[in-house]
Amino acid sequence: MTLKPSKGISRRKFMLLSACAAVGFGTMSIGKRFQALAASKDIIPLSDLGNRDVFTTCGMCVNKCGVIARVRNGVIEKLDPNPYFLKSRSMLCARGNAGVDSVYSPDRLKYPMIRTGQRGEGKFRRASWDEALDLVVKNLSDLAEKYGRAGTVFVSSEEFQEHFFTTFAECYGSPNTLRHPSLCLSSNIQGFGATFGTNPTPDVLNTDYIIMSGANRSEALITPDSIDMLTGSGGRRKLVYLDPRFTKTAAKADEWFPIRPGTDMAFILAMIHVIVKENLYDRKFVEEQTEGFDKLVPHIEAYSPEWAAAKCEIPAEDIRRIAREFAMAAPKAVYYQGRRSSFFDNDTQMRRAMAILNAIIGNWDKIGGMVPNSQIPLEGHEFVAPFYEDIPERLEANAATYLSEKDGSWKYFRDRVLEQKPYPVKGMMIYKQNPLVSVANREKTLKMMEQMEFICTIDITMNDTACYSDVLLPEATYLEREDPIESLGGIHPVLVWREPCIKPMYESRPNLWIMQELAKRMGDEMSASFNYTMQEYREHQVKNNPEILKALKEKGVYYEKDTPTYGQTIGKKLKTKSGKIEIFSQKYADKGLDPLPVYKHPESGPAGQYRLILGRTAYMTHGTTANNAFLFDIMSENHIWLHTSEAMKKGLKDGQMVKVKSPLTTESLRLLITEKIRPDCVYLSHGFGVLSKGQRLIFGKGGSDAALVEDFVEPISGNMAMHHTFVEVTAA
Amino acid sequence: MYRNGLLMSVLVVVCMSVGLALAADGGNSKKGKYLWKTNCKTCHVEGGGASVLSPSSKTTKEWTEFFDKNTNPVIMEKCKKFPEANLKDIRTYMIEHAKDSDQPETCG
Amino acid sequence: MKKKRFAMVFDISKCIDCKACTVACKAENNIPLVKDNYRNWITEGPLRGKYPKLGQSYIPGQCMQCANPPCEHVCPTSATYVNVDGIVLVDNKKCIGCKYCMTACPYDARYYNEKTGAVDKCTFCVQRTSVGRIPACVETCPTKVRVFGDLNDPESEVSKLLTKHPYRVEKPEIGTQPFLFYLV
Amino acid sequence: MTTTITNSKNIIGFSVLGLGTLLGLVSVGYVLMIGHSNAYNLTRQIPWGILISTYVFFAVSCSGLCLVSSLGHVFGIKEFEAIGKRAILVAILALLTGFGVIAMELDHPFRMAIWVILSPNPLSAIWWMGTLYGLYLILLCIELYAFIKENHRLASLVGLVGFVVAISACSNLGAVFGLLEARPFWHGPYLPIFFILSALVSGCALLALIVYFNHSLRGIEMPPEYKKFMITLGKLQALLLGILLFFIIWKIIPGLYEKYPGIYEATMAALSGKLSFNFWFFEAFLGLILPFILLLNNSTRTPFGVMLAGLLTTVGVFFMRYDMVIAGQIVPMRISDGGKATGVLHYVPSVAEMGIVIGSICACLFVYVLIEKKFDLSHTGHH
Repeated sequence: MTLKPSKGISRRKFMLLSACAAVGFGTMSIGKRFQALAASKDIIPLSDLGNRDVFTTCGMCVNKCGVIARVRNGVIEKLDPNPYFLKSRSMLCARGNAGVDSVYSPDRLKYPMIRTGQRGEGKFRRASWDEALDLVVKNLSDLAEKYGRAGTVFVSSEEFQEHFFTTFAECYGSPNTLRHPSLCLSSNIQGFGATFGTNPTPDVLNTDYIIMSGANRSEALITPDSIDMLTGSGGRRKLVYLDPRFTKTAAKADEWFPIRPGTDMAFILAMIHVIVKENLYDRKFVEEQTEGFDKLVPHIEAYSPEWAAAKCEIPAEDIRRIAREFAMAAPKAVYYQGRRSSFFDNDTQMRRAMAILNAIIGNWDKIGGMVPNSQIPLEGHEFVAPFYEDIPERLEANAATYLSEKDGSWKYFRDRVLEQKPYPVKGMMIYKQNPLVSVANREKTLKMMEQMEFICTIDITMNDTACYSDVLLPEATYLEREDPIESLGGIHPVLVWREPCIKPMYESRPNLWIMQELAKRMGDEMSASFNYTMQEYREHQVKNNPEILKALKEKGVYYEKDTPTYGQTIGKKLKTKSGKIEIFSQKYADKGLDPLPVYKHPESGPAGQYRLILGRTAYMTHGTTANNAFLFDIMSENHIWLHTSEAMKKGLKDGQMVKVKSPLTTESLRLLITEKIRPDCVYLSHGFGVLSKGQRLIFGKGGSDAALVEDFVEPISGNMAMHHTFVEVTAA
Repeated sequence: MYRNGLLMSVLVVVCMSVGLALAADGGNSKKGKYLWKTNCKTCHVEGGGASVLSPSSKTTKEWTEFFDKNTNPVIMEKCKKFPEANLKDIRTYMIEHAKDSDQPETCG
Repeated sequence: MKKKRFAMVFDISKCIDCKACTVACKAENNIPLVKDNYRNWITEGPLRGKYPKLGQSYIPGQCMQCANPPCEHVCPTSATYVNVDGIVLVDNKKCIGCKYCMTACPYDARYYNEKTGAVDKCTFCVQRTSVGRIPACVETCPTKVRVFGDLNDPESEVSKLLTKHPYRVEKPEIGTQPFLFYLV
Repeated sequence: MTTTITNSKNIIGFSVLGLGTLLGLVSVGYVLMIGHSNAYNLTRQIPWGILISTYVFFAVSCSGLCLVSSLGHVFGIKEFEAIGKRAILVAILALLTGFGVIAMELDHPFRMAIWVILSPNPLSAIWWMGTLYGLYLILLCIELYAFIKENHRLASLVGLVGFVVAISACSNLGAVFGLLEARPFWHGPYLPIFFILSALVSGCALLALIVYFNHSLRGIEMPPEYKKFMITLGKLQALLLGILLFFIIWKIIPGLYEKYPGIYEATMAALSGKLSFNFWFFEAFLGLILPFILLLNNSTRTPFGVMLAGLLTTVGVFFMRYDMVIAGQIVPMRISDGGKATGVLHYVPSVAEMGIVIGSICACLFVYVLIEKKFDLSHTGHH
């Protein structure tokens, strides 16, 4: 915050001005709010460049909420929620409010840098853009010559300008792009996709009965679900929550069960058992719109609530009751699939079970049910990637049953890099991903990076991955960039974009500029794919409806209707092979997979050890925000949670330093003794225990989950399975 | 319990997809994409003259039929300009990215 | 124009302890990011029950904007005063840093701001409310726990809420007459 | 022989006091350099620390000295007339030291000087505290002047006014704490009354020290009139300590009886918690019981015994002020750690705070001893 000029004086001038308030603003309709905003002169016209209010989109997490940036005297003073932005219900969370610090943080990457010391030592020298870009291109060309174009992996994560990065990868000719879904939700997408042909969105706002397992919506915020979870209509809403921890979602739930980790499928199969056996399913729907129900009936015979109770430690009578209540509430009932699903190695099948449970009560594409995502179509900007002969398949092709060709699988990919099979990968281009913090088994990631001949990172801060790179290219933050229009799908689809609030600080540049400059140096053919300005790009995106641009400029968001549309897929073929909801998956059977989910009990840990479970807080986004001054102010380290009874047995005291030892390594961090966790588990939140001294606030604080967690994998989707690690906890 | 059913369905599917699998085999999807983009797509967009078309416009089955059993003389005429191998590449690309392909959805 | 009596009503059943209000307040009011410096907070209520039957509430709070504010009474230089809208404010230039108001406040709502050299507290975002906007914490709150408005206006949302629902205030026995209301 | 001993004693004494004063000055410089929030261990929950309690110690001692000395020149008790001038001088020094300490506690002492006058708040006990002690300082100066000029009429007139102001000031200082309804341990009329009593105790203790050390410092035999005074003072102090003992007992019992939130936890902190060593050892044993025994017993109620009792009581009272100030704030105003057992808050003075406290005590003594060396105050002015 040192770089931010004081704003106290201009503020105080406003104090004590005579009031003419439009109170109750927060509860007004959108239209009324608009009038009120205009009347109160709350929004300063764009013409005044020094002082203006910019409608843009938050970039602190994946939700992309609407933001009004208040720019005063050329400084972004405050980010306020955009009241027009329906998806986030005109809110901004702690991270959204803290976004200003991503611009003004002293730990930003300010200039292009070239490594001078050993990798990871953190010694760099400032370089000119020309020098840095030339060096990157020289290395990319050399690598292509030495190892072929597949010898460089392009690592990235979702961001409005990520498209340019993957475009670059495609034009460069590498099949190896490695994205985040295999650390997050790919098993979820796979399980629901195999059943419905798509991963639908639960209509949380309108549902009467939600069951969430491990989806901690009060802390892992997803808009609008986190909000709608609490504001549901009618007062008949019931929330059943399964989690080994008493999270802040548990505190809001009607019922919380500390389920044994990895046994959710037992609970779900038993619910299906009850619903099928007691004829509570939607017979008409099942007959008309699903495939393979007849095979489900004998399949679930053995999965009685009594059987499940022994597995998941939820009493049989509760399972039975919840199953009945759930079916009674149908179709306004959802078994919420959550988002991050990198839990266990049977995760895809567990999500399949969830999908089947949803299917048999007929909540598909109905109000309060499971609704397939809609999308406002945008025209793609056409480019033609050059075609290179003899490009091999992805490095980890065929490792997982169903691999996304764009996303890949971190687990399998990294293993094959280390084996150098079937071919070596010696170059790494990284955009906005921080694998040293986000990928389980940090030691392996370090080894993978060590064997790279060249690593270039494009990011905004000196995170761990940047620290282990050879060339650093500073990107402009989301508040300094002009971004393409993005179509956010969902029940209520919208279009958003980003407008720059201030000019990029220091020598940071938007990713498009960086990619254009690299492409220019790579040659004419590549350069042709980037032959446009951002403005032209946007115009191409909306060439069928230029009105969109106007709406975005005025309100920062565009949507076609005020209310969602349900039932668009009813009577139409789904994207499955059969065109119906596939309870029995022929496609899986063909691949030798279980066509119906078969329960697999998770292994128990060695005596005296605890299962390490991971999770989030509402004030941190993965490994990216812990060093934010505002958020650090709220949470300055992570603790290892241990149940009171276990701590008592071990004679450990609250707040003391403990050693957490996994088969991989030992991390030291502070102990939090609590009733809010199963006695056989410990919990650790994500994003601390960093290696880079360039993150000055959090360096030396807390412990790293990535270092502790073993890299098990879910073989159907290639998703990481991060809850198979057992740890010892001893006094430090 | 379902083992018989499984066996049966495996057999059925294997029989059904033998031809398909053989036909899809051998094409280079990446080359197909390049060829599709450079030769076909320019017209198969809005205002391009031809019907708007992308791989996800049709299911695997529909694409297979489109390429293998097409009797539409206009399309046959257009396709003739490609050598057999290239057509196979395009076919592979379209089928691998069909509406109901095994390609999972992605995030972000 | 009629005098206002600004108040805030909390529906704590909706509070998920996400700390959006705290960060919004710090950003809006330029509060130095040092420990102990905050105008509003969310406390975790006591954990009810024993594992595995547990319950917990999260209770947001800030200056209660008392009608009978002890902080105002004790200030030797009248640096703390109440404005026309019923908001308790501090005139920074008059604050001598004796911290008497901090010991007098039953809600721990005040802290000493080294940057301004004065005791600081929630002002209901007077720079916003005086031009018709709502406080930053209210505007940003994801689950809309907070409702802000004028109690002198019977049509305001806060007035309606308080006529419709039972509510409580913090430490009523002290006689501070807080204007932050918690629905029960 | 005696002279050299006295001289070397003097040198050691002056060096210790000088070093202490220097420590205080260094601490002050350090605080001015790095700012209050970095130098002091104060938090938003415990905003008042050892500087406030030390100020209270000095201010109440000042009041006490005058109250006790007024027994002589206001109420005409003969034995007490001998110490009037010294008492006034020490009172002035104590008050100035107290002001110095509180100036270090305030972030803006100069702002105070302006706004206390331009924007007064007569509802504020601290405003009254400033006003009364300010007025009191002026009265003390006039009184000292009257003594020096041997204007007895003026001295006893100002003494009478001073007596009223001294009681007002010190009981008002109690009210600074007692008026806070937010702090149940302080709240109520107890502290103002308690402050009057404890002022008397402090005053007696300090007078005993002053009289004794004046003679021993100079290496002269104590004249009989002073001996007599010391014994009378001892008896008076015994009475006061006996009453004080019951004041303290009656503060504790209601604190435990109904377990009233805020009072109970604070009382327990004193009895068995974080402040218990301070309370039992310094306050109760050193400050109260031991001196009480010394003074009750005829064989120990000698000038030395009375001095020793005074020394112990002074130390005890210093801790009593500290414990009172901290105990009132030690119970958090809101529960902030969720499910966990809520404890009392934690405060330990920082090195800078201790430095200022030690420095202030040393500086006060240093100046006093210096004045005693330069001017002859033993002349009592009565014929």
